Amino acid sequence: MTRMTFASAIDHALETAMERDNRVVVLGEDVTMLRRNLYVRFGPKRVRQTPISEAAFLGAGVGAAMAGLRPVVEIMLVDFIAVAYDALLNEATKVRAFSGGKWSVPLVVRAACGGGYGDGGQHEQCLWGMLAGMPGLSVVVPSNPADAAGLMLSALACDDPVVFLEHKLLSDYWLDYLGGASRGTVSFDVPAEGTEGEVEKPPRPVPIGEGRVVAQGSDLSIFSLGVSLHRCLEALPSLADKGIRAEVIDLRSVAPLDRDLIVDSARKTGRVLVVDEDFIGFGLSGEIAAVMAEAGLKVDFARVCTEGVIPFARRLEDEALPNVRRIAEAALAMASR
Amino acid sequence: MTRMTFASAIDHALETAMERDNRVVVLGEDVTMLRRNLYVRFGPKRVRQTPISEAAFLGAGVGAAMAGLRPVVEIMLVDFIAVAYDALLNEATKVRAFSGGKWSVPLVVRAACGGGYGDGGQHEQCLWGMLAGMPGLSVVVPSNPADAAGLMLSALACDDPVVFLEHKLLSDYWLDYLGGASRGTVSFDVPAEGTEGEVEKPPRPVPIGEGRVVAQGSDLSIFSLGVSLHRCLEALPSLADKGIRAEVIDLRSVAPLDRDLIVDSARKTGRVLVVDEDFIGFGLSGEIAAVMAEAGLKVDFARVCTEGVIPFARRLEDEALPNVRRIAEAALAMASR
Amino acid sequence: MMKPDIERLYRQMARMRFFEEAQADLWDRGLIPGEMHLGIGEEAVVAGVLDHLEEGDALALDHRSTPPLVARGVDLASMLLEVMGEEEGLCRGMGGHMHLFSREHLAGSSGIVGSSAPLGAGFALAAQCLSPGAVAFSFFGDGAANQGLVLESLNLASAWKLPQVFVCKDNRWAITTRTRSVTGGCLARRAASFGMPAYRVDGTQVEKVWVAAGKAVRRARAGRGPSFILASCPRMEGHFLGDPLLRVYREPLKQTVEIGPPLARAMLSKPLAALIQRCGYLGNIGRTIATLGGERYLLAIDPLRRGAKLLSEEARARIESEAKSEVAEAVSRAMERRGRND
Amino acid sequence: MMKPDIERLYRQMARMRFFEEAQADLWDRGLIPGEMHLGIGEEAVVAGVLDHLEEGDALALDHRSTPPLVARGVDLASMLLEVMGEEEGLCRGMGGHMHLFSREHLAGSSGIVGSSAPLGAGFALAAQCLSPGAVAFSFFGDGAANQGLVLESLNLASAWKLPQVFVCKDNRWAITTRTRSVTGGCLARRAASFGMPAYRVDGTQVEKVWVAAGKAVRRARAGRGPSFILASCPRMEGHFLGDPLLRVYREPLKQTVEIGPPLARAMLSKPLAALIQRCGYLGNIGRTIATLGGERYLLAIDPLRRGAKLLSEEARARIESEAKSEVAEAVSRAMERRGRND
Ligand SMILES: Cc1ncc(C[n+]2csc(CCOP(=O)(O)OP(=O)(O)O)c2C)c(N)n1
Ligand SMILES: Cc1ncc(C[n+]2csc(CCOP(=O)(O)OP(=O)(O)O)c2C)c(N)n1
Ligand SMILES: [Mg+2]
Ligand SMILES: [Mg+2]
Repeated sequence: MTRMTFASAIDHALETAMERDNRVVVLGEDVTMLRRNLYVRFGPKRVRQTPISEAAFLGAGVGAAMAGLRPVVEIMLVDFIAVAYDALLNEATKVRAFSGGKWSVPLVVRAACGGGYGDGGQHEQCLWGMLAGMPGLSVVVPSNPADAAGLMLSALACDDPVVFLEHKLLSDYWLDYLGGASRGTVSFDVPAEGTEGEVEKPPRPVPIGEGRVVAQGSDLSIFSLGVSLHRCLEALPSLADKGIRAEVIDLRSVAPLDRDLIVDSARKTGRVLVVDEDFIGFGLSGEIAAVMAEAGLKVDFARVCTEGVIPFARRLEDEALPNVRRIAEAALAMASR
Repeated sequence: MTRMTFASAIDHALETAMERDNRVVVLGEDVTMLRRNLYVRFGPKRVRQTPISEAAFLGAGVGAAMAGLRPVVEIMLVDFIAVAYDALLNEATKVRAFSGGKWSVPLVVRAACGGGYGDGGQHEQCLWGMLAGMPGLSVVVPSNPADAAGLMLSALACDDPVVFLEHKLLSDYWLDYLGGASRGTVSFDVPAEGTEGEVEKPPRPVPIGEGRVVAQGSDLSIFSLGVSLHRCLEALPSLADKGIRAEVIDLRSVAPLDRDLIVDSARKTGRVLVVDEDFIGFGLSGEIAAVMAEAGLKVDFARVCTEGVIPFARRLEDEALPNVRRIAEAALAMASR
Repeated sequence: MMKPDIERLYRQMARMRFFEEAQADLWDRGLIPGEMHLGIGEEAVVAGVLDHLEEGDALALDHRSTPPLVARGVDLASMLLEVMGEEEGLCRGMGGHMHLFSREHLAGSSGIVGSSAPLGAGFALAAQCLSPGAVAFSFFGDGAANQGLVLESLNLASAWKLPQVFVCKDNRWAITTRTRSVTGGCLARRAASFGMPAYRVDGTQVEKVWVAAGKAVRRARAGRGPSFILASCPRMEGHFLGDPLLRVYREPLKQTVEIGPPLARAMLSKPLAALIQRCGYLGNIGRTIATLGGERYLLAIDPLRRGAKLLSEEARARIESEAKSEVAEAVSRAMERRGRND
Repeated sequence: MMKPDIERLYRQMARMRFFEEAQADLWDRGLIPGEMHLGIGEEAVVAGVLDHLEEGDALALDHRSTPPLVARGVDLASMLLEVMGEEEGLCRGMGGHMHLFSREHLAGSSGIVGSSAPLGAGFALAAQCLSPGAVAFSFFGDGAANQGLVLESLNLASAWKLPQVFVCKDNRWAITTRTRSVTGGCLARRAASFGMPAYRVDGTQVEKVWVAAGKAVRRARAGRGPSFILASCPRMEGHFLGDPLLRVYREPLKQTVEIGPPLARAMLSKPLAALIQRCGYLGNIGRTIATLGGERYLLAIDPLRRGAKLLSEEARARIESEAKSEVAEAVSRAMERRGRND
């Protein structure tokens, strides 16, 4: 076990995988600099700079994966996936079915996501719900270094496409680049538990589709992921003060969802709060409601999500993204019903 | 009132609007032929052929709408929106917020959707759930000529972007073009009620966000739209035989959802079946579950949707898309619980 | 200079043609659902290019994917079973004619216009990393050349010196749109501007295609990067089977009864102010149909007829009869299997 | 031939420069959150082009949108308030510096690289329909010229003869990537291949930009279609404020302490086989940083200095002092408003 930052845990997982398997390559804009440690070690053939042509190079990632490579294609910020959407929606996730199960696309799409540092509505989205809506696509969102490394290893081992999302508040270098953290005159509400932690060497794979109970409780289940998970944990003491013992679950994977874990916890507590930094409608929080309803569970339900375009102004942004106050209020309202 | 086909009702609405307001223009691939009646009447400046460059011309539609036109941009089949996704996700739906509410994008995106004629997994998707996941976007899916004309008029009158989806099984010319209906040796399960009907002249606008009760019932609520709605109606007699009186609601708009109508009906019947031709996960059916759960309703819930990549083979396709048998079985299972 | 083996090329062309005709027949009989885009008219382009293909090379195809797969040697009956939606089909009935995949042949296709370009770039990237000397071919149409997927891929391939050959089958149409009317500049010059050799060839002359493709393939195998081939060819069967435009041209009376009245209503709707202009617009539609039909029937140069002239009559007849029976055998094999399923 | 009004051009350049410096200062003080991309170095391009702008023309901008908006006459304080996230800002604090919109000026922007091209095409389409003679300007960078959005738009504008002027600000970099290393061919020839005039100009010489832009704008106003201007310019402040690459160049020691150890670990990790190659890769990184820093500090030609040479010392000083006080006044107005909100 070694202490690592969130970013270096991912680097470490990639390094481990690239060392073991020379079919693993990394493509993306500026990867020579962003992944300079990998570049220095593995060179320009395996860590390859792209033009700003996401549609072409993500599409090429699909072809390369079909033809034997295990590409990690970086889309810088997940917001930019919009210009390359076809490669996921109509190509990567369709090949297994179209080929009658004979061909698959072992592709990892890596992108940074999430807000909280004042970059505005085109750079701070999560979009994991929308992505999870494509049948055949796995979507993972780690909340700490060990999960980040473990999920990256599992993504690399998966024979089907996986989107790996890295929250910018957890990755120091993104905050430095995009938030201008180096100037020292700004500060961000960075969850310490998420940004640094113990990681095994080599990392232990975390299975895709498995959530984790982070805090046990019996009054209420809170399902969350990414940075929001830490906001939930921060809200626990104030809930405990009011005698409410909440169970907090880190979903870790959006697709596939850990249905059993969700249903078990919801059945136990009878109250479900989804805290999701992604947009509120037609996404993860809705799917969780459906999973429970399909399981025949009749529980109280509420959600704290992002409701519209993410505002640029820090004050507005803080209110728009799930924050501790909104979480605590929603949990309280629910528990006292 | 005049009898019209689904397709000519839309044409008629467009013609009415283009006559009233010369800012309304139609852009898209092959529109000179596809909309030849409009072309002959309004000419090439207002019915304008595009290159196969959806990203550019949908993006241009956004700019044109901002600068005073009321463009109807055609994306042929909604599946192809994937190559132009950015124009919706990061541009059209963001401008109102980004401009502090001072600027809006009165854009109509028109596309054909849906399956049932053997065109395979890249040409038969619905995708309305995914689209509805973008805050600020309205998505409408008419199931009959009067609604088609009325929703098109409302879309054209809306100051914000609206996606108008036209199911191919309801539009004769699409079935002719894509299904090869003219050869006479194939047949499709076309819902007669949807393809032809009475339309007012000029059409009466149908408000976006308003569903409609199509059949009254008290045992079970079925929420559906598009072609699936007709499949639900076809399933009613067999349910009635078993003494089950289902209420069938045509949602008509996916976004915004008619929450009141959904909640009222669900409260009344206590059982909800969502029949949705779109993919099952992270979309419309999930959102409906959440809407009810948020309203504090504890109802039985089931869904009949499309579960994965739509198969090409007609037999497999028939099973993959919601069909009468699956609907009846699900309703029966639920009602006898 | 090397010379093409005309017999071999002609055999491929004949195989593709007869296969497409068999598909057309099945489609007419309602055994193939949905759209069916044939590659009739493109045979010389496909044969001339793929004659250079070697084991290990990859194919990225568009919505007219059957001819290249026939040339590539994919089992014919399995393709027929696939487009009829049978379990024994190449893709177990899940793909259909726009989504044919054959892993063993490293061949994939897509119905999204332009997406064969990035797919081919990916195949080429894998070749560059894993099997230097192998080449990826991307086939697409003139209309696709305005799609960002293609344009970005031209740059990507050039920047990465990918072993990729872009083959643009220029039939001058994208469904009902004359490509010229929505395209700025010349496509060959456009491709060249991304930094790669671009060849314009008459795609009805298989031997000319063969020569250009040979240069492109040698360059790719040598690791010197991509090339672009712009090959003009006729569109003999319309955009897809049952193409409504061709129908109007073929059965003008019958179709006018259907299409005419709404058009007349549109012409004469109030206010009538712009009647003369409207006549002009109607004329445009008529002209488009006439051009399209005319190209189909009057001007189209059949690449097979051209190819046949390069052969002795005896050779032509022998090759055709062999190809015909190969296809016939595949059809009966497929129909038999299909029958067993019913 | 017409001559530019150098004083007017220089005034605009000075206004932009001082405004950007003011933004840099606010950013350093932590008053502007997130990224901040300045247009320092691009002033001559923007001034030379927008001098031809008339009322009713439209602007489609990228992530370096403040200089064109300054030149366009948008209220400076309202922009500062916006980038500080205040309710009184141009966009009520909802947009921020990458998403500045001014409806009255028909000006929009986007942080998605390349999307100013279709946005401008849409503005131009509306102009063509509703106000012939009006022109739309699209600004973007050399990196964006590889984005499908831009490439498709070049074709669209050409095919539709849109009154659009594409302005590519070629600073040779896209974040840390040398554009040349991921770009095939020459960008001007690329644009020309879509069927439009393409001008290459030295974008540090405002008068040259002015001449080329004049031709492009006259062509657009006359309804003869789009043009492309490729204007080279320096990137004086790195990609964004706090650019880590520039930091390494500026404070090599401090940064090496941070970045060095992981790099050394990567160099020396087992197996050590490829050590010499790894040295080479490390060298590449060093070279990139050195090139970038060198361009910034040694080779950069400041367009303002160049512009100043065309003026008398008196005029320069007067213009600068006016511009400076205009910006200073805007800053204090903005800070005062902001103070009231706290
Ligand atoms: C992205 C996308 N847009 C539109 C279509 C609909 N479409 C199918 S084929 C076609 C025309 C293609 O023209 P071209 O590339 O010249 O090929 P051709 O059919 O002439 O062989 C179009 C527009 C599609 N399949 N994908
Ligand atoms: C579609 C998309 N991909 C990537 C990015 C991230 N990004 C922001 S600016 C930039 C570089 C742009 O380079 P260039 O167009 O040359 O403009 P410059 O910054 O040099 O002015 C990149 C890659 C983005 N914003 N949008
Ligand atoms: Mg064509
Ligand atoms: Mg640049």
